Amino acid sequence: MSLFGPGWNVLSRASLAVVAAGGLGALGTVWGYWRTPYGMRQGDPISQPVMFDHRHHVVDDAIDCRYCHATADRGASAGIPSTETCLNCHAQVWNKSPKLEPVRQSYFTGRPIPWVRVHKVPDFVYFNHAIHVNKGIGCVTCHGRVDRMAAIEQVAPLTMSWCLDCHRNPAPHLRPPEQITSMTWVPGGDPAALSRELMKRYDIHGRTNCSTCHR
Amino acid sequence: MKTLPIYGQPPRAAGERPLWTSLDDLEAAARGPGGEFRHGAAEAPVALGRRSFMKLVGASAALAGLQACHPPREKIHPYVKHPPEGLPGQASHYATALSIDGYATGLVLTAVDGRPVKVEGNPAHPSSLGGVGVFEQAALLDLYDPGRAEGFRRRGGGLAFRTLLQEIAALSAAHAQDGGAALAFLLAPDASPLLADLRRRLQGRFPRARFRVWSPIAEDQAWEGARIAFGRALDATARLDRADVILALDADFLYGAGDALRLAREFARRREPGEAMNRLYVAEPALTVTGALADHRFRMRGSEVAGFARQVAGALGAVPAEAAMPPGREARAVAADLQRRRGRSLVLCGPRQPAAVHALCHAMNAALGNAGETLRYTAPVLGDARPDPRALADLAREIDAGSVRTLVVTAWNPVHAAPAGLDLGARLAKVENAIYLTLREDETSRRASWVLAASHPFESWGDGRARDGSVTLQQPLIAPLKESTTAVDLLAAFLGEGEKGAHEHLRALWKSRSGPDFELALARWLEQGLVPGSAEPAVSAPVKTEAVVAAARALPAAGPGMEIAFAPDYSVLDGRFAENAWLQELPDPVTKITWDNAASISPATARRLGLRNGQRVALSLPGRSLEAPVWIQPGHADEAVTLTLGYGRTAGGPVGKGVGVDAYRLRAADAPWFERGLSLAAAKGEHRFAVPQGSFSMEGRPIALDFTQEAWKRESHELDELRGAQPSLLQAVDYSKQENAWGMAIDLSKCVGCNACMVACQEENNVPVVGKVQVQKGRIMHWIRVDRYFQGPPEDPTVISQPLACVHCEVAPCEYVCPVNATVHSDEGLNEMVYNRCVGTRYCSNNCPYKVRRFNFLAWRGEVAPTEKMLVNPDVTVRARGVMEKCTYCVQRIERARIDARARGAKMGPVQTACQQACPAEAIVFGNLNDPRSRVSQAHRDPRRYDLLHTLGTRPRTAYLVRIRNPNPELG
Amino acid sequence: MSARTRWVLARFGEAEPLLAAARTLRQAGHPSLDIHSPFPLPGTDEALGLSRSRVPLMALCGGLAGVGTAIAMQIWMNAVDYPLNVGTRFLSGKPNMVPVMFELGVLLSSFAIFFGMMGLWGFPRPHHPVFEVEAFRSASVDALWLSAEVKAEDAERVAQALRGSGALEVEIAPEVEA
Amino acid sequence: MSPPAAPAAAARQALEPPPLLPAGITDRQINDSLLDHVWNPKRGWLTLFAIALGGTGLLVMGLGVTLARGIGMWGNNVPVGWAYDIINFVWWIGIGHAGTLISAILLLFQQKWRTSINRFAEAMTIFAVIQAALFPLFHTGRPWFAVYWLFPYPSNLGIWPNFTSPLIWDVFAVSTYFTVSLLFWYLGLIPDLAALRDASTSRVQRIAYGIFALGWRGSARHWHHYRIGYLLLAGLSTPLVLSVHSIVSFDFAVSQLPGWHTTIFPPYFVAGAVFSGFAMVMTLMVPARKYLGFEHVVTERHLETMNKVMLVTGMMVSYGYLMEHFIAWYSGNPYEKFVILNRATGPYRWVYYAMIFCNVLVPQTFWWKRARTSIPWMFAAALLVNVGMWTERFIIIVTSLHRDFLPSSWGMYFPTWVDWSIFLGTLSFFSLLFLLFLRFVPAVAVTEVKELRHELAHEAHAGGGHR
Repeated sequence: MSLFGPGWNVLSRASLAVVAAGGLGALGTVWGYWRTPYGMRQGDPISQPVMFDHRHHVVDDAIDCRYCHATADRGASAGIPSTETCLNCHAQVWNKSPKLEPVRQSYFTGRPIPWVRVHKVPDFVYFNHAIHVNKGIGCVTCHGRVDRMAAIEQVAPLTMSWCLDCHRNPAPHLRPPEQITSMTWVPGGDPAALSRELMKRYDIHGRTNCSTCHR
Repeated sequence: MKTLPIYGQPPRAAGERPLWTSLDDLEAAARGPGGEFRHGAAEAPVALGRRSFMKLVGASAALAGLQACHPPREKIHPYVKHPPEGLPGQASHYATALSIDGYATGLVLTAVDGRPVKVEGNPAHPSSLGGVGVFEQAALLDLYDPGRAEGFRRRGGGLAFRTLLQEIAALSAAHAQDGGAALAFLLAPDASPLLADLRRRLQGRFPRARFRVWSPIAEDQAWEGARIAFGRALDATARLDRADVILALDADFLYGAGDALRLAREFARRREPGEAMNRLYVAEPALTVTGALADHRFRMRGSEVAGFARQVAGALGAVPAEAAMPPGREARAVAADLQRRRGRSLVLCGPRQPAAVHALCHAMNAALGNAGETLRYTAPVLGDARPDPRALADLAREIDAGSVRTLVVTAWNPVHAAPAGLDLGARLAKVENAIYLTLREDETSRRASWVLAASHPFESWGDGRARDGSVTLQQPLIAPLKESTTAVDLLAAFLGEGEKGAHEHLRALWKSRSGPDFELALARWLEQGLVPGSAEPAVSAPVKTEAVVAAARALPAAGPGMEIAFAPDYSVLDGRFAENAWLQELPDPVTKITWDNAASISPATARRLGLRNGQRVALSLPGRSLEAPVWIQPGHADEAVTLTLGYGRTAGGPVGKGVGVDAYRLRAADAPWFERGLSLAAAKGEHRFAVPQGSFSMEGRPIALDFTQEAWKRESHELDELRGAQPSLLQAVDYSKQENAWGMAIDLSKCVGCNACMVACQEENNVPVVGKVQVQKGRIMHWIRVDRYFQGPPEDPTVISQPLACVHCEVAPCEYVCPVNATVHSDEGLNEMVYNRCVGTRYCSNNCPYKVRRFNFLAWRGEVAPTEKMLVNPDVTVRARGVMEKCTYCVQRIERARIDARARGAKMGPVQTACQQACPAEAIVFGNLNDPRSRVSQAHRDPRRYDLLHTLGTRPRTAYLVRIRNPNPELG
Repeated sequence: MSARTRWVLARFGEAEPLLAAARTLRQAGHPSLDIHSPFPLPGTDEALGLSRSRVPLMALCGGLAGVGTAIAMQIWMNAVDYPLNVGTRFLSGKPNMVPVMFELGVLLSSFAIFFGMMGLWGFPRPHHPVFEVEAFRSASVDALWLSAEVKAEDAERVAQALRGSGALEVEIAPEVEA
Repeated sequence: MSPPAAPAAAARQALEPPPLLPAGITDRQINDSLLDHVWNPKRGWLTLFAIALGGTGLLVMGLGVTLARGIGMWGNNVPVGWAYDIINFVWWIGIGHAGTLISAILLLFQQKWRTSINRFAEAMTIFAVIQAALFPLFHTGRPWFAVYWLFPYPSNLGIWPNFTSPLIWDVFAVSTYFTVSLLFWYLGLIPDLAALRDASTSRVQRIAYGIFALGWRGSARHWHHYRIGYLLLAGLSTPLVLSVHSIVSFDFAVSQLPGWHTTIFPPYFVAGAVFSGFAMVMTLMVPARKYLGFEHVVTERHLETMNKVMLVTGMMVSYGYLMEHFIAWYSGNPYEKFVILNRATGPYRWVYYAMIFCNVLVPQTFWWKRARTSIPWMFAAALLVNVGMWTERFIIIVTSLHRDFLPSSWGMYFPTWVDWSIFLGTLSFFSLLFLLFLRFVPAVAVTEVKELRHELAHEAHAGGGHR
């Protein structure tokens, strides 16, 4: 009499299928993970040592981005405001608010406020704010609607392919110089024509050389 | 608050709060324990340095703790108060100076976030002209050396700075009683007017104190020679731009501190073929950088140079027959050549030659009417700070006589560098208060009862004078990283003015010497890095022939027997750079040896004694002997041994300790440079040198090409087969549409082989040091190397050196073999190396015919001290283990220039690579080949242009210009 | 088919009678016959009237698929999606595409053959009624077997017929509950 | 055909080679004798296994150290960027060629003698390729990236592998070669596994082999597809074998380095591969047939035939050397000329002369029947050829690299203990796998031998004397 009952046929085929599926599935998961917003740390509001609310400052007070991020249009880094900058206003307003205690502390002790970094490109990537801002890329394009964020979160995936998409075809992302910091601007009239015109005005050549970002 | 004036940004007239308040704070702050800062206000440039260092640490920590799916979020530490100048990560430049053995070289330092990260020459400065040497550049590594001396201690006990000042004040008060009878100073040579002023005032307070200046590589015999010839000590400054024919008697004037950078520039400018080309004769014992460039090189032992000088002098009729010698064929030819160019010729004499030879040279130059033309005589710029060869002996005598109770030593490491036999160490230990100011713990600090850590020049206020007397104010780029003080403060402390601080003293002195608006003037001086019109005025002095004759006749005749010659080392000078890993790993420009010195001998001598390369030999002189490995050096004089100073350190840090052999143990006080009666016996054992260059012969391949003027006229067409397009299956990419097509040209005629480019590149591109063992394994990391080839007979070879970095082939063999596209071409023709994509198959290196690619075989930066992290150039990725790297044409500078320009909506300006910027000889030209007017495209069109390994059809973007020699037909 | 079937097995010493028996059974209208041997036996295809194998066709398809993929992949990746200048060698329709084309072709073709056969055989199939006969174990060692799946009621008759046609041993496989 | 005249027959009898199988052997006997080593493990197997296991530890350690500290633990440097890593890679992949070649090409040419050795050789192929496959990965500076960046998958970097690089071709060639060899091997194995299943006495073995036999019933329908499928795989494998080593040779031929940049490389590498492959088969088969008692299926004649093949391929390789030297001289290319001179007179000349001795001189002895049939000598010769082929790769890789165009960048290579332990480690790992094979799998294609017996019987019956 034989070793394997009729059930074995199904069993053996099923188990083979499972093994194959499992292997592929594992690979797929790893591959897919880095394409999820979670994998890229998007949509994850970060709580900061000071409960700073962009909504309030941007919308209610209508403070321009560059008031605090002062070097965005001049330097490689947009610049995190110094304690001094906060106190420019908060020496007068809310100068007793317990929420601002850490700020005052930092000012008087001379110890910086340890903000938590939200947007991070790898160390071997040389991103420069100045060139992007001066060539018509708006803050909102990469950082999203900070005017709607209680706590700042990463919006764009910040992957190389994401950078490349824009570097290969910058036109649709361009905006006039005066609209760089606007959160709400949308191209009026014929967007295509506008972006063509801006491409010319800014004299833009999307560069995809490795050394454009890696040095 | 206002800050240091940025180089190239002339300060506006006064009006704002004076510059100084903040800097006073800075000074004061530096005084606190460990240069710690009490309040944010003082954190002008310094705090940034400390910050970014904090950030670095934070980052590495973050990387270390890689948990879960995500690394922990980094922290950002913004300023509490915004620094007035510069943007975060933006480089700013400051002019300052660095004095090596007395003479200052004007420098421009690049600082990022308050960290000095790059040293460059100051184009406005007479002794730099924009070029910079290996020592000035490598000094930056010393600044960040974690092994630097720290704090102050007396007999082992630590002292706070203020206590120290009080103690010294008390000490000096005690000495003031008897006018300083028991007080002695042993100072380093320094032309600083501030130090001179302090010395003057000290002399006033302590009339009986003895001031001695000493250096192991002093040029005292030059002044003595001048004294013979002119009756007083004078400095002689050469003007090579005016000299058509140059005779260098054991003078290696193209390398080292002092005037070498200017001389190299002036010399190189006259090396292009044609009527204006100069001719160089060199008579010397060992092959030197200068000798390698000679059109005619006469090989002779050091003691025979005098004889040759007398021959030439005789042939020139510069001195009467009794002082001269019957000229040989060579001397006659040289003399005739010099004679033909009266007033446009030059006879130079090296510091190692006896005074009488210097005197002879003065006589010859006078006879040739060169004085005032190609030679400029000035009062000694060092003034009374001229080193005295007898200093140590006298000091020793005094100590023995017990007449020294307090000895202040600012001279570099006298215990180590003292002549053999003179046991200064033991004597120093006998001095009650031996106060030693030093950058590092060393042989001397072991014996001194007081050890004071010295601030690095880049950390401290001061001033200095160039070889021609021009004054540069030395300003700090960063507060002292270690608790330390300066020579100024130390001397001032003896005047009871220690608290004032070097900065106040400097201001006080220069206020007294400046016009009305001192603040603005000072700001301008600091901005330009030069006090205009402060050069020493030229003097004219008649030669006292009879004195010269007498001296010349007194010269000992060259006798038989082996001779030893000592020389400052090309890498560690007299040993003060022995702790500098960059310089230790820098191949000697002549021998290409790294991490070592050797007893160089000629092939003939080696044959006679049956010695092999690397064999250990016992060098013995009466009463002294030393074991050293032999290096057989083509072009070395026969029957002579050359040993360089500064190695074989017994104390100090991990870098220099126990590397090489200590030549000072053989060096006699009365014969500091040459000595007869050397006996040389083979000893047991073989020494393995670490020599990165594989072979010194070109194997008959067209690699580094040279022609004589004559040959060039006839055979220039021979180059046609070494340039131009070649048939290829691939259709060439058209770069002409691009805004830029980057290219480089290296002029072998100009290159003096001084290695400045190598250090510049190392500093700019974060090139790691790998250590002796790894160099032996063939893993040296320099992106640009200087190949040195010998041609002709090994006894008297012609020498040619060829700087070689990645040549950025348009048809790059490295690129198509990379499996992951980690090295590809940019639209502007750069051969890009993408570290973060590289998986390290090393295929590119195998397929690179120039072998200019470097691989991170191990984690070269395994454990770096926090301070060393501050040295990193933030614009260049620090490469990981297992990654290939190579010259990028300084792409970070290109992109920086592009972004800065385009962000302003401007066209992109010219870009300089680090090697080009450093090169004192202007041998390296870089730029845009699409611009027909750029210097580089002119060079590419030059008839002397050829492509290295052209037959491979790689179409390199770096072109070479053949070297032209200008031999004298009469000697041909 | 709804009707229950039984498996009749017959062991033969020589090939000829076996094949003959097979032919006669087929003519007798028993389509589902099979011959079992430890090594490929000549003449079985004809005796059982098997049509040409489809394996070569599968191989061809697999191969073509592989080559196609290779061409598309290389051109798209190196010439379309991210064209890079690697030492002036731009990849598109150049001979340096051939190696990958070939390798991928061979790979997919081999997969087609192997897994194709697995499919045709319905492998893995550890259970089969013929295994119920202990003696059948010799089929993979040195014996030649004829197996016939017939309606249950015909089983005995077929067995008889086989005994008559020179079979050394005839058995009817016992039934098992699925 | 009509019976020939007596003298002619006698003459033919004289010329008749010794038989491939002993006369009168039955399938049952074949079955039992060839499967015996699976039922009753041979003495000393465990000892050998333990030794191999220990040696494999070396490999693990070597690779571990390399991963932890970096390639710097090896002797590699600039200019010698590749050394033991790639030498071993090429050597192993070369060895891996005999298997598929024997089973595939000889099958296509209907060489009956292959049946006794092909299973053996195929196993060797697979195990050798496993060794080889280690190096393309571990020779990289950052294997943790190489392991997936070398494959064309859509990453969010948006960048792809470079298909002009021979290394990428390598990746495809080696992985394809391994997969196809494995399928080929397993397909051939199925009927034998069935035989094992049915002939085995213990239930465990029956279940185990039963599972791997996948339910093979030796059915005519199985054989129907099997015959053509097996033939097709063989047909595919043949060009595959040639392509794989051609592509490996491209790693060198496509480069610009004198001593590498040569058009003769592909054929010359393939010949070398077959040469070394056969040498390795001999090295393993000679002791194995004694150990397993296979003298009756792996006969003198098999060994002699293989020695003939070694002689032929040896001559091809020698021709390759000759050509290299000739072209170096004839091309007038000074760099090429220098490389050849440097091989013969440079610091590594002793390796060069070892290579000439082992690969050119040693095989020449096989002109003599006594050498071809002497068991000890053929074993020694095979060993020497293995050594020789390794030194050949050393010569090609190291001596070409260490002195190339610019004398200033010349250097020397010296292996470190890590280099050695990795090399010896692969040897052990190879033996380990091989011992497992000898223990659990029929080392000779039983089914094919039975088939062969029938064919021979049939021919004999048909009266045809021609084998």
